[in-house]
Amino acid sequence: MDFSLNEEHEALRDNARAFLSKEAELSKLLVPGATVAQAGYDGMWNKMVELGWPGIVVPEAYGGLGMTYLDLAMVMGEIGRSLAAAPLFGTLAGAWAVEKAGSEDQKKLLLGEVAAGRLRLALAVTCANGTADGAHSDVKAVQRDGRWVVSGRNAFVVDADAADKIVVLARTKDKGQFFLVDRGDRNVTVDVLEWRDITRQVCAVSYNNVSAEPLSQSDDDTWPWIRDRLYLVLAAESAGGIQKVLADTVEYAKERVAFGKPIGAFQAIKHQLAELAGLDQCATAGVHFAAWALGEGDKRASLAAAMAQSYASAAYRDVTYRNIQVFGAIGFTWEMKNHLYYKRARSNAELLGAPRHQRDQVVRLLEKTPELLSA
Amino acid sequence: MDFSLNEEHEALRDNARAFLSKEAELSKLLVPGATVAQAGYDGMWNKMVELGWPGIVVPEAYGGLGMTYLDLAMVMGEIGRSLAAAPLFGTLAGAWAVEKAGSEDQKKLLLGEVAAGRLRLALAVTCANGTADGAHSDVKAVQRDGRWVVSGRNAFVVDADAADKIVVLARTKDKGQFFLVDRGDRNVTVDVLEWRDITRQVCAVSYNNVSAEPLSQSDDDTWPWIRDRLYLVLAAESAGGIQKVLADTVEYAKERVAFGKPIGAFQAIKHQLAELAGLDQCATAGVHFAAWALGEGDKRASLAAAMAQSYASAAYRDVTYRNIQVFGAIGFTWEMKNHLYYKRARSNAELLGAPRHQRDQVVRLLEKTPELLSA
Amino acid sequence: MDFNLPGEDDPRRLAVRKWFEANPSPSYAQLAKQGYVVPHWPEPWGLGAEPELQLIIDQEIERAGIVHPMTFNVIAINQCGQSLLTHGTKDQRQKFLPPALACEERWCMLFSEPSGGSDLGNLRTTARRDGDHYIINGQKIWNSMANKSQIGVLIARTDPEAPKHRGLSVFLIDMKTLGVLVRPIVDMTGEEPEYNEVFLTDVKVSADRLLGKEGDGWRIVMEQLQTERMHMTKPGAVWGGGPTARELMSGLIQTGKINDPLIRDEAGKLFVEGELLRLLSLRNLSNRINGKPAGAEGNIGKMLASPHGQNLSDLAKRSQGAAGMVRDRSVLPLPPKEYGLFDNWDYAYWFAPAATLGVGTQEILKNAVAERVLGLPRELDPTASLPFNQAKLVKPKGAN
Amino acid sequence: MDFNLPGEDDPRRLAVRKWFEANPSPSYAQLAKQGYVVPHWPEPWGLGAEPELQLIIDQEIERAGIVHPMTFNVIAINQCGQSLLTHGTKDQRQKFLPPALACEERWCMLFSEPSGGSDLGNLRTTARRDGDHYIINGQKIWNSMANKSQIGVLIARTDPEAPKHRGLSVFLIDMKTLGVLVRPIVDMTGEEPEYNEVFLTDVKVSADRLLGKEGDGWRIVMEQLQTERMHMTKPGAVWGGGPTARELMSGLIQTGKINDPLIRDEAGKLFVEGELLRLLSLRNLSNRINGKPAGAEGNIGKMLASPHGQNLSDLAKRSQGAAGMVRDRSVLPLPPKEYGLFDNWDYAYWFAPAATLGVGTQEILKNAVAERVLGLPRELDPTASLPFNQAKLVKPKGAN
Repeated sequence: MDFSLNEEHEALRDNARAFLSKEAELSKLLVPGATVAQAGYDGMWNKMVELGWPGIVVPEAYGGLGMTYLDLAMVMGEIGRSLAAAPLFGTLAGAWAVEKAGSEDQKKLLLGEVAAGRLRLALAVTCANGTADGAHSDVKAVQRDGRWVVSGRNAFVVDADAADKIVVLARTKDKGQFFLVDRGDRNVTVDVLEWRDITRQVCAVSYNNVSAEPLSQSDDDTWPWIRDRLYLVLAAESAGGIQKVLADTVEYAKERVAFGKPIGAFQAIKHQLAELAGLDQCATAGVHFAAWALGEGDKRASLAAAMAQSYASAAYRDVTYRNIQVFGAIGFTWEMKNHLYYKRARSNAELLGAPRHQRDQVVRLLEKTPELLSA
Repeated sequence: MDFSLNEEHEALRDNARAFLSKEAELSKLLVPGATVAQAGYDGMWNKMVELGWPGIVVPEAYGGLGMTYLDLAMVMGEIGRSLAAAPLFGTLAGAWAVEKAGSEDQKKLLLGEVAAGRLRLALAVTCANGTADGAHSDVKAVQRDGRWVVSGRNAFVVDADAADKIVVLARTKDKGQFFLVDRGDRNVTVDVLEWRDITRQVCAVSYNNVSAEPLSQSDDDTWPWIRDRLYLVLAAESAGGIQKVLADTVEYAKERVAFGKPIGAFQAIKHQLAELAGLDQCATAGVHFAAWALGEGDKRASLAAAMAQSYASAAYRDVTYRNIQVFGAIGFTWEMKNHLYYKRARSNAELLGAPRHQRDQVVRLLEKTPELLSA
Repeated sequence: MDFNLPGEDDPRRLAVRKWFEANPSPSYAQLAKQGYVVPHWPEPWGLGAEPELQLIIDQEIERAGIVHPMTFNVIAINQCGQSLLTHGTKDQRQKFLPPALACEERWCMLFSEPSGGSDLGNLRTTARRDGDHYIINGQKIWNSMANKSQIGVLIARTDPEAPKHRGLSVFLIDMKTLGVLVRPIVDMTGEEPEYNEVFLTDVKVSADRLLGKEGDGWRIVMEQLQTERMHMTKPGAVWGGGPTARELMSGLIQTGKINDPLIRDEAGKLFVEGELLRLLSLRNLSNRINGKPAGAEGNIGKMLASPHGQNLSDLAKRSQGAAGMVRDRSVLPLPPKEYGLFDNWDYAYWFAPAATLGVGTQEILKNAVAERVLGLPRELDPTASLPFNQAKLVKPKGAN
Repeated sequence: MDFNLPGEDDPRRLAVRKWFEANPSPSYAQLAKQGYVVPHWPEPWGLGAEPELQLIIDQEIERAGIVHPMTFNVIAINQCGQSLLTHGTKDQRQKFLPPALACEERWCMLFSEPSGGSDLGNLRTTARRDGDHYIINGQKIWNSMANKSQIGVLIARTDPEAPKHRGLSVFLIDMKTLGVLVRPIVDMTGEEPEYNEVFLTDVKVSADRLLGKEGDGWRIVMEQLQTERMHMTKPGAVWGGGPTARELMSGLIQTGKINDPLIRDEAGKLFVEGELLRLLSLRNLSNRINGKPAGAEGNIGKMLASPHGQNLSDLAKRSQGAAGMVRDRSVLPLPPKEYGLFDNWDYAYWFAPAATLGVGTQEILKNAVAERVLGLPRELDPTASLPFNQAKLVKPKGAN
């Protein structure tokens, strides 16, 4: 039992922070009219590849670094802190799909390419109505001359335009199954959406009889397994963002003067910030626990992941809202970065369902496995 | 159109306040161990009778004062403000049942007695599980030798022990119907409950083949009609309580000194009190509107009653909770009256269902009658 | 007490309607001439109208399908114009009010400054008397519509040796005067700019543009802000404008989202709150038009209405799920109606954080309610009693 | 990082369990002698135990069906006893600790006063040196268990001419000394009194009862309060004690009330919050037992845990509807377990308003978090630097 980060985690976090504070640059997004097109994915991606981040949790057997989910959480926290824009979320999601549902050959081939930074992925699971449950899909797969082809459309696919291959959940006759398609296939259409969080590329993807390679080990457990990991990624991003935004808010409250004193000397501001400090502590604790539990395969892993995501995304929203309030009108302008965090927070609380949906999952897990109530 | 109280309303309110501030006495309840038995119902009732309050909205044709529901709201607000304990809630409820569901003879006989202060009533509609919907009842009525007898049990009957007659909702073969029984019948058993709000007498009532006189005009509209009026009574009480508790809190915050200044000079306290001032304004506006709408038979009457009750009971709880917080530990002792208001607030938000239930009624009314959305 | 609004058969309404029948597409100038733009003002500007008549006229303007002149020129018609009746000269009234009420000249407020924020009195723009003119230098910010206005209502410091809230004066300036530079500010919605920065460099303003007396500025501006807050107490999504809980409820019912129990409860709560705010705002309207000056109720109303509006648009957004994160004006169907600037939930949602900032932050409003309504001790501003040019030099202390 | 608690087969656990097998019904004196009452204290009182061992011992005490000595004598064992290790004399340790740890002498805190409230330093009880004794006069309030205690840890003013937070000293007094009068206070729950008033009239206390030096009182008491707050960071319904969100969830599932969508969402939220508080509290435990002094985290923990507990018991209550308004200990089934004082939701609910008052109001805790964790400017207490006997006479000002 040890409830603190060890020195290696702290070093990894500090190095990532130093790197990103040098490399991640939000200024191009702070120009009125900026969209995700200005986010600079490619340059950032290449730098991340140099650090090996795409393969951070890819098992060593497949050419990755084989590090722990706690290590990943350290890195994702810093990415959340800096809002560094790169197709890492999509690549992680796609790689997990391959790891969980791919054949041994697919894993060898694809995960190695991911780890080497030569393959960027995206995972397409969401229906037009926003549902992502691993069973329903607006995409259909049929076999034609012994080959699979898929047709249909996915909403809200992260990093699809930047991807080389897209992992898509499609309905076959009797179940949902994951397939790989080439982003460059002429029958694949990717529309980059006007997503409010312009530090993330979110797309709609259409398939019109696209050749698809099945991930042969897909089963009912595939999506929940991936989803729990994506919860961790989002929650770690959110917790990192919370820390940064809280620090910025506190700093501003110490500097900005009104009525002859720093606004941070007014109880109204102080007490709001104290509450945010509480959210920060809890969000981080939840992320660490989820990362540990997922890494250990602990029986509480799914519970921990849903807890972390529901709490962190709700807390992130509160913190970024309050941040704008403390900054006042200036914090509401496009030229300040406050809104980028606010929009990231807001969309992190929607991308994989809202906090209430994860809370419902928590309760369902407890109903199903009452032992978790005394674990 | 006139959104302000007129002088007659204000005079009625001020007179009631003057009377109650002289007569209503909470000191016997502020002794540790006090229960509702010390609340002094009888003395207070006799004084209210002198003022004609039991008959305030009884039509003049039946011997009452025939005043408006706004007038009633003025009086109930002051009763809520003072926590004066008397069997008025039960009597009003029973009288409304007679007014709505009784025959002309019953109305002439009974309402006249009520108005004269010679008849105290209670209304028994609630099932053991807390449901009160006018259709379900744990009490059954059967005809035997041409006479009705009722058997069963009601929970949470206000003022039953103080009543002369109890109006009870019972199931006949095919519907719910209201009956009158004598409190003194030896087959009626009244248990005064250990209700946490010791300024109100709340009872369980059991009937074992009790002779019962039907209110012959009972129909499906009876209970909603009565319930809307009881919402008004509770909401008016709550709004009156809110005003009083807010005033007490503000006064204390001006007087109590900590760290060299009145605690009301600290923003944390000031801002909390400002929020309570907002609740106070809204709760009162809702009560006035509901009283007017019920009195006018306006198409928004049911909506207004549910709105007033849901808002005022929730707000009352917030105000009384905050009141204890501002007073600090002393406000948490039995010897101070703060807890009496807190408990009244808490139970006003349960007695006829919780605020969420009234909100659901609001939405159902809007679904059913979309015109209300533009009225 | 009577919560009925004037009915369809109200003779006053019939008279107004008759005029609209005779003048089916009136210009704003015609409306102004008829006294329908500010019916509660005295003649010749308005009709000295009672609350009912004002309400009737507003409703009939809406019924005639006309965007209310207030929507176009709110600063002149609601916030500031009335000041000329109290503080202006006869010449000022004759010169400024007719084109303002006819919407031929739009007005903007030039109040806030970067150094000010909630501490508006800390403003640094100076107006130096020079013969029969003033020379104005400084910078203003958060000036709604300044890029589209002809007239600016400006507050500047005429006496730097007086304490911060004295020594201020109000001017009516031409926005096209030499030395006035307007720069639009893009806000986080990314929509067309609503706000501006205004830079003032040696702007020469004739002394007859001074409103009231030198040193009256703080009082005049506070009156105008109170009036503005009052206007913001209506239960709309942003500052009283835009869709209300009624429209939200209508959209949720129409889309079937109301059947989700969590949305249902939250929507019910917001609906109730919105209706109560509507009642408060009607009561305030009565008070104000009955001649009671705009008082502290405006603070309570805005304190309640701003977060109410934020919660409204938040629920509308959340009801969309991930789809709500895409820029899209069609979040929930809105019943067809004239909503003014905030005519869709998407804009209202992303604009919402500003609702508790503009025209007094939520903290300033709570202070105002606590102090002016409840009589709690006032915050002491240690810089308030010093001459301004000395107070600026005081090193801020860590705490009170 | 390892979130596993020590397992069933941990050799340290097996050793402890073996002792309990050999001593199936140990007295508190036996537990104390074995070092199991305060395992993290140094020998001879404890075992200098690491976090895991302390946790194991606590769990094994529970498993043996023994009410933990801390439940009985929390003030000695948790809050104040440790002060004797740091500030006490050897004689004081020998005299007071053995009977305290063996639960033969119960302790109470004599800190708060009617004039104090959040401003504890404003206390007026005096201790006047008189030869080898002190003569104590004054009044204390909110003294938990004072009516059942043998020893009182008292703070009094030994130097009225020093500023308010200096000139204070701590004494260990016998509660049966002549001049000590204890009056229980019935709180709003109407249950058996938890608190007392203590009147002190010419109470003669030997000088060897002074803990630490004269003037050390504020520092010692603040350390004790921090330790007490730390103890309150657990996710129980009241001050870390009583049932947690786990038990609430269990009860809601068992009664089927969890199927109500509004209750379900709220319970899910509270469960998550409770688990996160549990993690924070375990981390704090590690820190503290690892020798890091009780710091600011206790303030964050209590700031979060107190409203969490209020919300827990509130949901339990609301899930009952009107039935919850009847005095009844059986609100929702609670899994059988030792919950300490707050062993039912009814008591927890009606006691709950005090959770954000005792041991620092929510406002005081937020100040502490803002100032000590975030480094925001400190509140200035205008009476803090004056000699106490002059500060008392300062007329309070309306505002800062």
